[in-house]
Amino acid sequence: MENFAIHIHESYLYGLPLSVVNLIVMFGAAFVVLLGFVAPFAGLLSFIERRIAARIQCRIGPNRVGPQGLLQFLADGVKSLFKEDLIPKVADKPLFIIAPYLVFLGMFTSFVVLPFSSQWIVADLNVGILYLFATAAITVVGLVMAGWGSGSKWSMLGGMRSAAQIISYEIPTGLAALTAILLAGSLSLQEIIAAQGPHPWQWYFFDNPFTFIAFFILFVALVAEGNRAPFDLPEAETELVSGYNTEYSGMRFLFFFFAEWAHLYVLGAILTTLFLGGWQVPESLLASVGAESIAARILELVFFQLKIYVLVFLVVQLRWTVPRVRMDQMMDMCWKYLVPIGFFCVAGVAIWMMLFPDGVSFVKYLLIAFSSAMVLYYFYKVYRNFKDSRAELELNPFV
Amino acid sequence: MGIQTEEMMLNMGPQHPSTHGVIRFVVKSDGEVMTEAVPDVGYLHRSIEKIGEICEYNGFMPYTDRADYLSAMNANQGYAMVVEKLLGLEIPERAEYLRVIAAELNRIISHILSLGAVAMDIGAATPFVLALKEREKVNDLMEALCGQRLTYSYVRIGGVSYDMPPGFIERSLKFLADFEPFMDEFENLVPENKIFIERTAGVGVITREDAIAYNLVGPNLRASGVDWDLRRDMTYSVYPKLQFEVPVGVGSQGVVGDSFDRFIVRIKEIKQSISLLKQCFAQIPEGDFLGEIPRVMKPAVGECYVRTESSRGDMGYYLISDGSKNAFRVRIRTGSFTSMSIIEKISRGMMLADLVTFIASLDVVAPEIDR
Amino acid sequence: MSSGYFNNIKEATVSLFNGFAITLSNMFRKPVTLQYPDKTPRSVTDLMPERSRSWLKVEMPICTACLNCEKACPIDCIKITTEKDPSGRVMSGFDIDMAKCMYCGLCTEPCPTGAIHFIPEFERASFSLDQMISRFVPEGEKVVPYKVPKKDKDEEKNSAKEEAEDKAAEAEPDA
Amino acid sequence: MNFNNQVSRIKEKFADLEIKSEESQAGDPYVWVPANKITEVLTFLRDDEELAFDCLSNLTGVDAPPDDLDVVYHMFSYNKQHSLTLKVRVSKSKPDVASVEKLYPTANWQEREAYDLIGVNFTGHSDLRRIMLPDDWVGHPLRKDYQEEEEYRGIDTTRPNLLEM
Repeated sequence: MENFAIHIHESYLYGLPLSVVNLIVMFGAAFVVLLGFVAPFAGLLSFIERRIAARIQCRIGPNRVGPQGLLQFLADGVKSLFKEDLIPKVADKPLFIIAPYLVFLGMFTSFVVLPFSSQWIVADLNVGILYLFATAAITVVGLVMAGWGSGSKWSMLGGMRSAAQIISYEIPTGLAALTAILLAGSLSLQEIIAAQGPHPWQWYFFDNPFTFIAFFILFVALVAEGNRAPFDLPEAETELVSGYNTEYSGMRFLFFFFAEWAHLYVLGAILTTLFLGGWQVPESLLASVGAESIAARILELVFFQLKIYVLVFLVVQLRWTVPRVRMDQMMDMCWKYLVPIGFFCVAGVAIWMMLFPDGVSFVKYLLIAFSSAMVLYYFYKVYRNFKDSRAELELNPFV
Repeated sequence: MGIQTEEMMLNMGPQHPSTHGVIRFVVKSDGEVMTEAVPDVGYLHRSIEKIGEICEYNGFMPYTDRADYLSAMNANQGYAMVVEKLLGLEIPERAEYLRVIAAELNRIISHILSLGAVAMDIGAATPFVLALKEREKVNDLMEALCGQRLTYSYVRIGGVSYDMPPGFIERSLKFLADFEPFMDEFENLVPENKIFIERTAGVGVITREDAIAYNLVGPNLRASGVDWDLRRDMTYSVYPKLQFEVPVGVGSQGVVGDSFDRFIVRIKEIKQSISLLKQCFAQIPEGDFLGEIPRVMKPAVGECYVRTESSRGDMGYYLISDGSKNAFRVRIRTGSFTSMSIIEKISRGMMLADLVTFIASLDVVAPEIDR
Repeated sequence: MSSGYFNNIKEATVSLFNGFAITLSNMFRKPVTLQYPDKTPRSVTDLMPERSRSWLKVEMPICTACLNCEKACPIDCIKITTEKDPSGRVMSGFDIDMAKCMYCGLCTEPCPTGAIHFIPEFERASFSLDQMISRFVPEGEKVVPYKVPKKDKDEEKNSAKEEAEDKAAEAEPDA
Repeated sequence: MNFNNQVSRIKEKFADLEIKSEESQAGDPYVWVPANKITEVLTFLRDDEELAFDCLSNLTGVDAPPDDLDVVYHMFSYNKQHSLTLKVRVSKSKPDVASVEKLYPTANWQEREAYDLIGVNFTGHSDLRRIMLPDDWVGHPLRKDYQEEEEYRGIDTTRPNLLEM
């Protein structure tokens, strides 16, 4: 970034002091990132989610704006921009105004450390995973602020719920992530990925039974942390109207949703990085396009994205499959199930590493076989359900 | 302990996503746990009973649709029965069968919507949409039968307004054949889900004694373990000729009379309705669909109270005639009204999320409460 | 106690698995959305069943001005005005307030000729209540009521209806 | 148990009361009970083993012009599967009837409705407020002599008839 600023300074804006140019470049970059990366990206995810939800419910979903409704998010974004920005009279104005940006900030600073390919990463921090969890926790401040600042009772309940929820679920998240960290021996995301391999038996997911379980714990905990259904209690629409964002409108409202969809992506990225081998591409494939070429990087990016989108799909499907849990049940689930099992997994991995420093390939293949069998059985069930019920609606059968 | 907490008053409704219409609950809560939820109704009061005193007997029929718009057919049937009893009319058997067919189709519509709404209030949107999808098919059948999708006004005093359109039986049977696998799928998706069970089992338990004392009716009463169905025990129309079971709540996941039981009882009732419909289609005789009715309806002086099993249970029509063309007094006693009155008692000490479950599981319809 | 603990995990997993199988199978099904109004296979009006109670229409050439429909209407949304004319009794107005109408169909039943009936058309929303009034007698004109020809008493009803239909068919192009 | 048996059983118990049964020309028969004794009669109906009316199916008020009001109780028994209609008559000038809310909790709301729409005053009711209409509504709409106010809080209560314009 600094080099870029110096470059700009030297070539175009020689008359200005360097610090001002730096500032301009920083704002410019933020603007470009926001408009060119975040908005289309969150928008695209929103489109995907809406289409998946629609198809699950035998509907079509948005299909009018652009080809197959792909540009629907632009229309929604523009609409939100033009909406009246309402601030309730009783609201705590500064808090009310800052809150959405804080939530947004918390989610998008995580993108800094996400490894999109072996070289495409903004900053390969040596405490990457810690940084990820730390920034994700900033959102809770924003949510509580939004809840309190709105001056509405429903919002306050929502804010309180989200605080309790996110803080609790930090613990199982950390514990489950610890299993991968133990195996890799590093907190840096690039190193964790490098420690795994492109093939499933090299992934930490299938490394041993404990990481296998830890993956699911991390999955559940991250879903809960992102306030996604079935853990969307802070915005439970049938109970709290809309929770912490009840009083928001227009662009501020949209920022909450940016954050939600961004979290969806970050969730996939974390899981992929820690357990599914990240951007790893098989050597042979890499060699065929030239290991150092830009094509290889793109290939890595594609692999990374594919894994993420499979996980995103599962999270979206989860949302449209199960009912919401209750507050006490959610706490029960965290403290009675996820945390103890998380500890068990960490201890298990540690012992496993002591006993079998090189891993046990038999166990790996067994786990892979088990997972494949489950997936096959799953698709068999899907097929049978599909066959079983004839869901076609005939438009007025009497004509 | 040491920390002072303050009770918070929440106004849930009249516009709230989980009230399904305009009902208001004044909720006093301490954080997530409520101390009290007092229902406040009347936002949809349209004086249907007063209108009944102004309209002629036939002219009141469309208003009974509006009294309970989710099971208009059952409401129609009850009103027709009370007037017929006062007039001393005999109605043709085919008309009786047509009424029962319409009423049972309507029961399916009403129950499937209620099931979807429970799932929706608990947070699962998909079952609701899937339920509506099935409801749409029945709506199509109803539209072909009587020309409307919601407010049917199909039943007339002395019979029904139309005969079945050609091909109605085949279409209905085809729908029922498709509907049964859907119900299995629905059961797999919702009541067998662990989260759903956790959310409903043991929530909003209404004991047998309370259910009778508060005069709960229909599925809510049966879920509390009272084996009582007007169609079987105070039989009317052609129900004595039909074979069906009356599902009763057994507390399979929690306690008898909890929200889960109410949900399951409705699912079982839908299955019974399917079997009833099949029997009706097999038995329906040829004949008139509208009997001989007097040109001007002037029942003798007297009064009558007729109860029928509507989707939301025992719907009572109390009619007083003074011998003129209009009724002297019409009173509609509905299931939702008494269901609402029990909420204040049961909801003490519940969690906020459970109140939503509880209200949804009672299947109250706002216009039916207020009339 | 401990068995309940693991049982809970098992039940949750199994039910989640089943639920996922159902929702995914739904994704492969054909959507049932009807993209009203522009992308329907046929015009929606064509898809309405014959009995559909959507919009009231009166065939003035066969209206007998018997006022049965006006009497049957529970909310008085039909208003027929008749006058004495040298040629006999004529209708100077037949107005239906469709904004008030509740589509119960009680007016169509006592009609001796079937002049008042529903048509399967529903796209008649408008921005003002005045436009919702259907006036079947044009302003200033008078319509002579249709007289059912006297015939054999048993046949009367049927033939009257048939004849009325014929006449309605003839009158259609003018209307 | 049929109607006549029910009536004779009640008469046995309350020999000194004016209990008249009345069979209308069409429809259901009913029993008149003096207004001041309704609680005793209902207590007996509920607790008596033969009658065992455990459910108050319907409670409503009926205007009886010119200057009386009736309260109608439709009793029902889940055990014995029989029903009975009781009626109470009070004058409009002093429409006091004892509340039966303690015997049948469902009467709570039904009495509130009767109070709201007909104007029967249920003495001893725990929470006798209007239920359907706003608290500041004038009059009881289901009375035959009820005159609707021209407007309620500045809102017209009638809409001009478009057909007559």
